[in-house]
Amino acid sequence: MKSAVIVFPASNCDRDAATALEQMTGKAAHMVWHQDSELPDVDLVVLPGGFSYGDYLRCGAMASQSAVMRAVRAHADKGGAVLGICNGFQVLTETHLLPGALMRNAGLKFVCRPVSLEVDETQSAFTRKYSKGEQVSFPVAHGEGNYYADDETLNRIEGEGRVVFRYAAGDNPNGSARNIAGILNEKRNVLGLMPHPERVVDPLLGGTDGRKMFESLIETLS
Amino acid sequence: MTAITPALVKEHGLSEDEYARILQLMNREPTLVELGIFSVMWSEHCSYKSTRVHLAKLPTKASWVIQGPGENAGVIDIGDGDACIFKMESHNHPSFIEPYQGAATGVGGIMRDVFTMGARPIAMMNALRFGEPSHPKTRHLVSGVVSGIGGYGNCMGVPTVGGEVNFHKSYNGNILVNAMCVGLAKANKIFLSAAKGAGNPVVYVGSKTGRDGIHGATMASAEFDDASEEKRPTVQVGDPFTEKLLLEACLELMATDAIIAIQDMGAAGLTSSSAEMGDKGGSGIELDLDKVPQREANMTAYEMMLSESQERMLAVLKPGREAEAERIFRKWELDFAVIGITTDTKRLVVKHKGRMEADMPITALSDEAPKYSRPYAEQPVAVGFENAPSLPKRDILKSLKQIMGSPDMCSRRWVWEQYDTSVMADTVQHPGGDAAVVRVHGTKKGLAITTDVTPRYCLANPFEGAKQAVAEAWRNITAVGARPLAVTDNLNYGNPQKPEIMAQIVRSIDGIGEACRALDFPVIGGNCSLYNETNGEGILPTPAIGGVGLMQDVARMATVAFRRVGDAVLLIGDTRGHLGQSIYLREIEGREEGAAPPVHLPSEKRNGDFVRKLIEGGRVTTVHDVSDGGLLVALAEMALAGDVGVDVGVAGTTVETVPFFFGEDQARYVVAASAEEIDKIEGELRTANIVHAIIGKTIASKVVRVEREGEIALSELRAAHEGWFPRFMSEELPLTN
Amino acid sequence: MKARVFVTLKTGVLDPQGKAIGHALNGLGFDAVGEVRQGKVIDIELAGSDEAKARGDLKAMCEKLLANTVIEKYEIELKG
Amino acid sequence: MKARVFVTLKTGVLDPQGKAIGHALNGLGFDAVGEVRQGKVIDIELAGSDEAKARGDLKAMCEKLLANTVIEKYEIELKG
Ligand SMILES: Nc1ncnc2c1ncn2[C@@H]1O[C@H](COP(=O)(O)OP(=O)(O)O)[C@@H](O)[C@H]1O
Ligand SMILES: [Mg+2]
Repeated sequence: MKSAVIVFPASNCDRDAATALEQMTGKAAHMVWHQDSELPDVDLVVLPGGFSYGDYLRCGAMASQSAVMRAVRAHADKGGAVLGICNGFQVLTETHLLPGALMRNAGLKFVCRPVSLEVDETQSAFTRKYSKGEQVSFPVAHGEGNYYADDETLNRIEGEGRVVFRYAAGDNPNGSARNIAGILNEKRNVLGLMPHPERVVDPLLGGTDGRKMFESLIETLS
Repeated sequence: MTAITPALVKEHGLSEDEYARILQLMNREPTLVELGIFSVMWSEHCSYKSTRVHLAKLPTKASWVIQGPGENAGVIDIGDGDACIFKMESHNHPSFIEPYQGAATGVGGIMRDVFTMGARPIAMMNALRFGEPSHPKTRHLVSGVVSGIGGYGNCMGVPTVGGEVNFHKSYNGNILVNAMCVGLAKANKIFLSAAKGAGNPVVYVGSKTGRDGIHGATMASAEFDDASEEKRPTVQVGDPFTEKLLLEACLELMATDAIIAIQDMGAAGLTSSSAEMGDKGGSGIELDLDKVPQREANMTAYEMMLSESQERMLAVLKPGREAEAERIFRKWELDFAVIGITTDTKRLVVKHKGRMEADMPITALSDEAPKYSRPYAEQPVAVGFENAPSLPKRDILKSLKQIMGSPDMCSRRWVWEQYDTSVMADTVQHPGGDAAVVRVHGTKKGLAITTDVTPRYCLANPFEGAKQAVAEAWRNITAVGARPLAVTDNLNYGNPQKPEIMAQIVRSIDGIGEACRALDFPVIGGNCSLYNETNGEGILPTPAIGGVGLMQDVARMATVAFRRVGDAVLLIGDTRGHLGQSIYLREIEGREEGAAPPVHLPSEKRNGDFVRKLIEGGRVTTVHDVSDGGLLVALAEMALAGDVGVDVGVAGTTVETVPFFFGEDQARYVVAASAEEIDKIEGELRTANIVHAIIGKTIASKVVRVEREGEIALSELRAAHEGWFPRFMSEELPLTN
Repeated sequence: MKARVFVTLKTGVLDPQGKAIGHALNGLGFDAVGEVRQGKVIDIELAGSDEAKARGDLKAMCEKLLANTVIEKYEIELKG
Repeated sequence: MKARVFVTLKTGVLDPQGKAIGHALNGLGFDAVGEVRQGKVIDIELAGSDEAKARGDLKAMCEKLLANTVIEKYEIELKG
C-alpha cells in the first residue's frame, strides 16, 4: 500500500501518521505540502491531526480551501481511500466530503484521554479486520469533536451503515450526536474520525488497538 | 528631543544611583530610546542584578554538560550524537492579569528559547501555584491558565506531560506560572547567540512588531499594588499558529549552514536580543528600524525597541545567504527582513527615519549592568514535630481519605486532560506518575522529566527546603528508572530589597548548590522571578526545580502502579516520623507548623542509586517515591494507579502509627515485586546497609487495608481523589475564543 | 468601506457556550438573563466603493469560508 | 428585551484569528479585503422592560464576565 500524508501549516500529527504508516506498511509515506495541487500515485491519503492554519475561524475551514484539497477530492472521486483523523475529520466535513459538522466539545474544554469505542461497521476498507461490536481504546485529543448533523442526515448515515465508530455508552468525550466518533462517505472510501488510531500502534505507547485499521487498509489496498 | 527628567527616570524603574551610572557610562544625557533600553536591560528580569552574585555559586559543570547557564537554554549530551536542550521560565505577572494569554505566551516564550538553539521541542511541563481555593479569583485563574497552556502547547503539537499544582493563600495576589520546555537536537548542531564577526546581515523573522507589552520586562520586576489592575499594562496575545510556522521555518534554516547566531526576541524584544547577541559575539550591531516589519502605523523607535510582540526571532547570517533564508521564511508565510548589520564597534546603534536614536556601548548593557549584593537577614528556621511527635489519635483511614481529596493532594486529571499528552507519539509515561517519560524519537532511550518544590518547607527552612526540591526532582527521575542528569531552576520570591526575602534567596541558592553537587546534578539554566508581592505580602519562597534524566531502555521503565496481586511491598529508606510542615499536620490538624524535613544527601544518593539499579536490571517495575503526604498516601496512589489492593502494617517499627504513615521523611521509596524477588533485594539492602522494611503485600480485595486500623475501598478513595478538582472547577465558565 | 459579518449558530443547533454563559450570568446574580447565544463577529475593511459588489463579495466570502452553513447562519452589515 | 453585546479586541492588540482570516480571504481571490478583526457577539434575552436598568446590568456583565478589559472592549446594543 502506498500512502501520502498531507501537511497543512500547523498540522502536527503528520509525523505521527507517517511513523505509524511506515511501521505498518514498511514503506515511507509521501509528505504532501498543502500548496501542491497534485498528489503522488498513492492508494491512501491521510489527513492528519493538528491545528491546520491555527484552527482559526473554524477547525478545518481554511484547510478545506487549500490547493491540495482539490486534489484530495479528485482522489476520493476516483474511489481512492482517504482517512481523516481528528483535524483531518474536521477538514473532510468542511470540504463536504463527509456530511455534518464538528462543533465545540459540549464540555467546552480540550480533552485528551483514551476513550472506549465500539466498532459499529466492519464492511469497509478501514475496519474489515475488526469484528462488529468489538470494543477498542483509542485516545482522543481535541477541543471540537462534537459531531452534529440534522436528524435526517443522522438517520441516513446510520441506515446506510456509515457510522463506523461510536463512543461506548458513558464514554462520549464531546457530546457527539448518537455517540458518533467516525463516519464514512456514501461510497465508503472516505473515513473521518476524531480518535487517533495512529497513536495506538506501538505497545509502549498505550496499546495496539489501532493496528487493525492499518492492517485492514493494507489488505484492501495492496 | 525629550528631556530626561527625574520623574521619567523613575518611571523607567531606574534608581538615582543607577541613572548616575548611566550618565557616567554614556558620558552624556541619554536619549529617550537609550533610557528605555537601559531600563529594560538593567531591570531585574534581564540583568539578574539581585541574584547574579549568588547564582554564580551554583555547580554548572559535568562531563555531559554541553552548555551551561548563559545561553537561551542549557544543553546536555545524551549519547549517540544526541543532545537534550531544556529550560524553565516564569510568566507570573502576565498570567495574573490575563490568565489565558499570559500563560499561553509563557509557553510560547519558553519554546522559542529551546528551538532557537536548534532543538525540536518534545515535551512541556508546567509548575503552577494559585491562591487558596476559596479566594474569589482562584477558579478563574486556574481555568484561564490551564486553557492557555493547553491552547498554545496543543496547537504547537508538543505534548505537555507533567507539572505541579499547589494552592496557598500566599499566592492570592501573585500566582506562579512556570513553564518548562525540553527539546532534542544533534549535539554537533547547536545554535548559539554569539553574533561573531563584522559586516554580517542581521535578519528579523516571524511576526510583525506591534505595540505589545511595552515595558513588560520592567513590569515583571515591579511589585503589584491595588492600582496595577487598573493601570493594566497591555498583555500580549499569543499566536501559536505563527509560532508553529516559525519553529518549522527555523529548523529548516538550521539544517543549512547559513546561520552565525540566532536568538529569540523574548522580554525586551529587539533590545535584549540585539544587545545579547552583540555582547556574546564581542561585536557591535547597527539596526535600521525603518526595515522592521510593523503591524501598526507610526511606531516610534522607542516603541519598536521595547515592544514585546511575540513569535519573533533575530538571526545573524553569513553574508550572501539572505536570499536562501528568505525563501524558507516566505514558504512558511512569515515576515523576513534584513534590519541591520554587525560591526566591530561593540556599540548598539539604532537608526530610524534618518535619525540616530541610540548609540551606546553594549558592555554598558551587559557587564556594566548593576549587580547588587543586597543585604540579607537570615530568619530563625522553624522547629517542631520532628521525630515521631505524638498527636491526637484519629482514624487514619479517614485521614487518608481526607488528604487524598484535599486541594493539594487530589488528582490533577482535570488539568492534564486539557493538554495533549501523547502527540509526537513518544510519550511512554503520562502525567500521574513520578516523572514523565518521553522516548528519544526512533530509539529505545527515554528522557525522564519532572518539576518539584515544596514551598512550605522552603518557608520553614529555605536551605533544607531548596535541598529538598532538588532531592525530590532527583528522586522522581530515579523512581522511573532514569539517571538524573541536570537541572533548570525557576526561583520565585518576593521583594529582594527586603533583607528577610533576600535571605530566602541566598539560602535557597546555597541549598540548591549543595544538593546539586552531592547528587551530581548540575544546574544548566534557570530563571528568577522576584517582586512577587502584593501590598507587601510576599509569596512562599518557591524555587521550582525542573529535572531531566536519561534511561537507556524505556521498556524497563517503572511506574507507580501495583501490577499484580501477591507482590511484596518494600519500603526503602529510614522512617522517623517527621511531621513538621507535613500535609497531615496541615490538613488534619489544621496547623502549618514545624521544621522542614531534613534532607540527608548521602542517603538520597545511596538509596536512589540502589533503586535505579533494580529498575535498570529489569527486577522491579513498580516504584514510587514517598513525598507529600507520606507513606500511606504513596501506597494509596500505587493502589489506585493499578487498581490493585494493598495490605500493610507498621512492620515492627517503634514509630507510632500516625507519624509512621504520614511523616514526610526524605530519601524513601516504595517498591513492589514478587516475594522471592523482594527476598533477594532485602539481602542486598542489608549488605548495603540501607534501612528498609517489608511493610505488606498486594491483595485481591480492592482496598487499602492497614493492620489494626481497618480498610477503605479503593472506589471510595478514588472518588475522593478524583472528585475535588472537577467539583471545584464546575462553577467556572471555561474561557472562550 | 467597512463591513461587519455576523456568524451565529442556526436556531435549533445547541450552543453549549451560550448556555454556559447564561448559567454563569445567573450565578452572578443577573436573574433577568434568559437564553444566551454566542456567535462571531468579523469586521472587514474593503477597498472600493461599489456597495452592490461589496455585498455580493461578502455573501460569497460567507458561503465559501466565513460560515459553515451546515450549522451556522450569517448576516452582513455594510457601513459606508 | 433582547440585547446584543459585542466583545472585540482593543485596537492595537494582535488578533491572530482576524489576521489569518484576512490572509485566507485574499488567498481566495478577494483582493479588496484589507484588515480583518474577529470578535464575539453574545445575544442575551432579558426579562423586564426597564431599559436603563438593562443597560446598567449589561455593562456590569461585560465588566465582570463577558469581556476581559485588559485586552478587549465591548459595545452594547438593546433592541426593544
Ligand atoms: N500542571 C500540571 N500539568 C500536568 N501534569 C501535572 C500538573 N500538575 C501535576 N501533574 C501531574 O500529576 C502527578 C502528581 O503530581 P505531584 O504530586 O506534584 O507529583 P510528585 O509528588 O511525584 O512530584 C505528576 O505526574 C504530575 O506530573
Ligand atoms: Mg513523586
